[in-house]
Amino acid sequence: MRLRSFAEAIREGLEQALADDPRVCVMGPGVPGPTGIFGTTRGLAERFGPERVMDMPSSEQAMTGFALGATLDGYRPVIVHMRVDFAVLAMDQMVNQVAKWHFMYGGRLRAPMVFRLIVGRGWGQGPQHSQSLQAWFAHVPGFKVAMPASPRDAKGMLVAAIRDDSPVVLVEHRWLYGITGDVPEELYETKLGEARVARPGRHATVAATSHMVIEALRAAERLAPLGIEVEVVDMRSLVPLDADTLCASVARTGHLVVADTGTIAFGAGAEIAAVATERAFAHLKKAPVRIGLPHFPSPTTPALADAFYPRAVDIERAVAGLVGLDPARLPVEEPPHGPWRDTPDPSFKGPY
Amino acid sequence: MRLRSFAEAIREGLEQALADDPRVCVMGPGVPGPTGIFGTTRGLAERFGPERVMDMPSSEQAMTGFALGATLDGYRPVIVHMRVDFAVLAMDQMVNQVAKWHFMYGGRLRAPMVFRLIVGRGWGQGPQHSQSLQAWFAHVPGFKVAMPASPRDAKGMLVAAIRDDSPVVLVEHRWLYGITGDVPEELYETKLGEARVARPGRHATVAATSHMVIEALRAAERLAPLGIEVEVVDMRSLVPLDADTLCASVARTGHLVVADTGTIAFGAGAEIAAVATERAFAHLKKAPVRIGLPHFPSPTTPALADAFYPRAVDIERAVAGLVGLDPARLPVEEPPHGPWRDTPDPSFKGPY
Amino acid sequence: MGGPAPLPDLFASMLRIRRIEEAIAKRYPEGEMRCPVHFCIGQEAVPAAICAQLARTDRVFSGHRSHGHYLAKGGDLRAMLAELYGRETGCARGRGGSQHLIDLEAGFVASAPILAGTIPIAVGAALSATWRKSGSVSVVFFGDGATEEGAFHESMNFAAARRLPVLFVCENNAYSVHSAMEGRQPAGRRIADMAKAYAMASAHADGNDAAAVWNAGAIALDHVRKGNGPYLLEFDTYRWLEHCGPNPDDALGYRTPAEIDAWRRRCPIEKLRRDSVPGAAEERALEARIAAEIDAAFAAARAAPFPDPRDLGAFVHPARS
Amino acid sequence: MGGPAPLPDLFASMLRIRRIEEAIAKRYPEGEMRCPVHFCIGQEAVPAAICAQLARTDRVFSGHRSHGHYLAKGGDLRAMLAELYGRETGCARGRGGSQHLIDLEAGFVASAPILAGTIPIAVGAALSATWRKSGSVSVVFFGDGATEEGAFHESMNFAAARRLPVLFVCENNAYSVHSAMEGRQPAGRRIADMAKAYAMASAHADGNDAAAVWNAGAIALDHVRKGNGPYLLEFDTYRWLEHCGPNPDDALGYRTPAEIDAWRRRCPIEKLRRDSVPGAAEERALEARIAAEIDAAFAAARAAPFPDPRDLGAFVHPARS
Ligand SMILES: Cc1ncc(C[n+]2csc(CCOP(=O)(O)OP(=O)(O)O)c2C)c(N)n1
Ligand SMILES: Cc1ncc(C[n+]2csc(CCOP(=O)(O)OP(=O)(O)O)c2C)c(N)n1
Ligand SMILES: [Mg+2]
Ligand SMILES: [Mg+2]
Repeated sequence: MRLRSFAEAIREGLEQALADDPRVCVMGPGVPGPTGIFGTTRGLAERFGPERVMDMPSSEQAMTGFALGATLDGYRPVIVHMRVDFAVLAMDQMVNQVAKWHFMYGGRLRAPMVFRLIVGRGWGQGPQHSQSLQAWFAHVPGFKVAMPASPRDAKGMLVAAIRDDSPVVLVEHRWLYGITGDVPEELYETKLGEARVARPGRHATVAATSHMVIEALRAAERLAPLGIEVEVVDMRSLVPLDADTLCASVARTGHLVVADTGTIAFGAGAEIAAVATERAFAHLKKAPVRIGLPHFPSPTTPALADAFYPRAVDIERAVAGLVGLDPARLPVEEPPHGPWRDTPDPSFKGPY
Repeated sequence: MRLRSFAEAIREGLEQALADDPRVCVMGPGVPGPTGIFGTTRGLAERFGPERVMDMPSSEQAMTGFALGATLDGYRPVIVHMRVDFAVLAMDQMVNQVAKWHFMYGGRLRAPMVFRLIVGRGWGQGPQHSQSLQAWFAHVPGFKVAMPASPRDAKGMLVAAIRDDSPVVLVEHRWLYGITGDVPEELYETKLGEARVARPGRHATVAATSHMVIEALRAAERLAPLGIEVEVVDMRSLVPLDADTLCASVARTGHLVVADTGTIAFGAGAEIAAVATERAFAHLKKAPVRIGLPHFPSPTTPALADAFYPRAVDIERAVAGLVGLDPARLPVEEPPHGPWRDTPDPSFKGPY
Repeated sequence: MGGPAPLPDLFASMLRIRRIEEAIAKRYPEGEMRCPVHFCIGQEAVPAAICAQLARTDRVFSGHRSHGHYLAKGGDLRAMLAELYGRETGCARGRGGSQHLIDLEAGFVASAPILAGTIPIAVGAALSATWRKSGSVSVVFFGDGATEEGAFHESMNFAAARRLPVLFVCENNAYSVHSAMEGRQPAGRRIADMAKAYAMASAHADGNDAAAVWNAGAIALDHVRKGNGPYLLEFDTYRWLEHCGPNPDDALGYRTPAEIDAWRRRCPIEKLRRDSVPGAAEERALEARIAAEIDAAFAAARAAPFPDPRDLGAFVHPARS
Repeated sequence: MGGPAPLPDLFASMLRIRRIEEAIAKRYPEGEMRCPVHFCIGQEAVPAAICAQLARTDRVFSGHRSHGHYLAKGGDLRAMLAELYGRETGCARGRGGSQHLIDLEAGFVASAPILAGTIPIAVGAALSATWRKSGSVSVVFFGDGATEEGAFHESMNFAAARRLPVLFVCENNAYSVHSAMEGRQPAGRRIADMAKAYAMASAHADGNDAAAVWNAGAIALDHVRKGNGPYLLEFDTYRWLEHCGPNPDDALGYRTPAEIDAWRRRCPIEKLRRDSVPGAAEERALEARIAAEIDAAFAAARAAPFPDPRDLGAFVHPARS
């Protein structure tokens, strides 16, 4: 076991990719700065220089075009947005140009770019700093969309994204950054488009994305003593979507809960549920249940945020409903590690 | 019967709304121009003056903020984008500000705005002029999203949108503009959030949006002689989504085809299918089928565009699959009215 | 408005902002104000000397570093602190936090953290003010970083094209988070010069000299109020604390100790104190008044109720008016 | 490159563009070129006189009105016409149409109709050219309307901040579709002046005078090539036909007959002809050569195969290189 945090895994992946291929470069406001995007780019500018690890003005739209232009000389830029919300300013270049670049010039150009979008959450990130818009990018033809949930996948999928000739949107949830796991030392790829059975089970499938995988695993753990074996499928990638792994699991369990970090309505969970229904209808004993954010903007006050974000208990309740378990038998939720549930772990002490 | 085209209905709705309420104003590049946004704003500047029917620089992002700022003085701006694709440049203001405006200031502000987004199609509109991104807006909490498919609804929903205190995105498909129907003369509202059974039927439900309602009605017409009665539900509005009308229909027919003008993957159809599955699972005899655009950018050449856009035949095939009709028995598709199928009607002669 | 700078009033306003920010910084580590906070300590002269020249009906907009603008414009302190504490009595009912301050009574319309996000909105308010002939002026505060956003350019272009009553105020503290100007913006070019792209009037002044800010503001506001169109003001100033949060960040190394020191010596409040505005006794009384106000506001904020989780869905869609 | 304007060459280039555009306009109503087309008739001097000073390795970008830039940079005529005809032999294999021209061999990288969309991309290409030390210059053409987009500002700011080898070329034809300048941009301000916001060099010249364009371009390119940073050129010119499509639109009334007339008299090709560049015999030979080339290219385009509908999903995701 080589324990590394999710943030360290990203940093290591970036560092090795930069060392491995001189065409790789990383850019964004604050990328070479002293705090290094929550540590994920720390020290890289010192090693690779300010051209390959490049600061940028706050010009999200044009920055995207700058990176796209650099692909003409063979570069493979990684753009970092500290919050998904800032990428919203870059939608024209991302969606109208980058995603269609290869197609609209009949294959004569390519846009081998990576967009690292960080989902903010907690400590009052509020309406403009905590959107989780993966469904948007997945909806746009031309992008691949990856959502690693473990340190190993964070590194492997980042490397795979960098080496992919399609533009890849990598959605990184801020609450995963402190989570640790085994991370191989060498440079490796985790193939994009393959889901992973994170925990096998027989009674219900929970197909989860990003940080909701953590919550799903918690729920599975807590349901196990009740004799309910939940299979957790870490979707890992929205585009390509691994319908085979998803549907094979549903075929085994007959039940599906989809848990996504974004807004439920018109969200990634709708696609996952629709695909499972289309492909495994005969196996479904009940309708799939979706878990995610209600159709409201993110509130800032923890008094509302705690009610806004779904957690393991919500998954437990959904599974109970599907398998016919009396919800009264569900274990009581663990108390928060602080006064509120708006921090990922007890070590977290204030503003990002 | 007072026959008016879809475009005339919009124009009439705008004119009456402007006359009815001095706080209403319309803005966008070309809005007061001689061609008046495909006729939908023609003559309005002459009647109401250049302040209330206002030209704008090509600054989609800031223009949205200008309109939002004007709401502080009680104005109710209607913004017009000649193509959905241009609104992509305004996503920051639309999504980060307008949609959240009421919420993030604790209800102290409102953004009573309308966004008229026109979906381009045909005659080589191509990758950057034919996106149909309603799923994006529907995904963002705070917006209402309406997609009228008939002249009557175009006028009524536009008026309802203008009078609504939420920001409303009105998606207008360019291929509907020439379609005619009965349009009442007076100023009236068509309530947002109510689907409409456009044609009753017993054997399968086709839930369609915007121009796909026309294709669905065509399919229903052509299936009727085979004894297959298709119920066409014109969804009309994505947010609020009328799950009751949708599910009541599915409960009657046991079969659902969802036909949307956008990309299937992570699109509006996924939500409609997911909601129907959640609420009417017991009634569904087979999995819902989704029809829409493949996960590719829009090609320009008609040789590919004709294969890219689904039509009545595709709906017919889907219904046949659900009700167990041998597809060989389906009627042959009518020939196109020109060399290709890339124009809405024979009168159409070249560039928009 | 107009006339020589009312230095004692500006001093009082600046000192009040400083003491409020210090009080927030002191209590922030208690972990009860659970939202990102961007302090304006060291930058108090600009908000004070500009907002003092505004009528209640003039409308102010700001970005992430907005406490000073809110307070100087007359925003309610209790409502602001309650907002930071996430309470239902907060100015945005807890939904927005420090980055979404609002006090419509005071003419402080909105702050929002998306860079340059409120700039076009301020321009729109100026546009409708001309429709209404209300005489109201829009003032929007933003940092040097925000000028890199396209929306700023689009806003200036339109405001100039329509000669709208907007005052653009850039607080140039030379950093965008930890990034110095170099590489972000052209060397040797003042932000005030960006106005030339739109044939717009502009000026640059020392943002830590309240009198200089006042004078530049007076000229600019006179220009704007007379219908001569928008105006861009650039003020040099310096942020003392970390970009976000209550601590100094000298240790991070992106700013040299010499630079930090030099700017601390250019404290805008010290400057007025050195100029004997006001006398020591007056200042003591002022301090006491401010302290009492702050204590009461904190007590009220901390005693106020949190929003009810059952109201999570409130204010998403307004009821029809 | 450099030196006095090679007027006969420019005349030939301009005449060729004009004749090609006329041929497209003539055949357009046949309904076989099924995509929006923005003609540059009347505006040929700028593409011709700028592109003539570029090396093959210099990279050109354009917007919706791009035929002239593509042709002047040496883009393949057959591939362009095949693209308009939606054929597999088109420069973008029919996927893009008139608005997505490309010829990498000729250094014409890309045109795209989203306003200002290719401007940051051109800047990015200049950035990587400096990394590669390739000496390649980026040239991006756009209209007056495109300068209203924020991306243009963000691009100029960055190009100036990093002193990148980019030539920004604005073809100011005074209209954005049917909208005149008034209300869109500040009165009495030249677009060339926008460069002042970034301490960037700029110039303005008559865009219908090929020699003037050449001279302004020579100075600008010299500046850019010497590593002095970006340069903004503004050229006044005029579009003869409707915004999109092959017909005049005089009847729409947004441009006065007097204005249209005056500009038609300022035809850039007529001007060179009046200056006796070239002689009549030479011109007849030139016309014949161009006509033959055009005929052959149309014949080839119309004979070429359409893309196979089974390839609808090609080029969405590239195979790994
Ligand atoms: C669109 C957008 N991009 C990035 C950010 C992250 N961000 C927050 S504050 C800031 C720096 C702003 O610098 P400046 O405008 O100079 O204001 P200052 O913090 O110096 O007062 C950045 C980049 C943001 N809030 N919004
Ligand atoms: C982002 C965006 N907004 C709007 C349009 C619609 N549009 C196409 S061309 C055009 C006018 C452009 O004017 P200008 O840049 O001056 O170029 P010209 O057509 O005069 O050559 C507009 C508004 C667009 N293509 N892209
Ligand atoms: Mg700053
Ligand atoms: Mg123009």
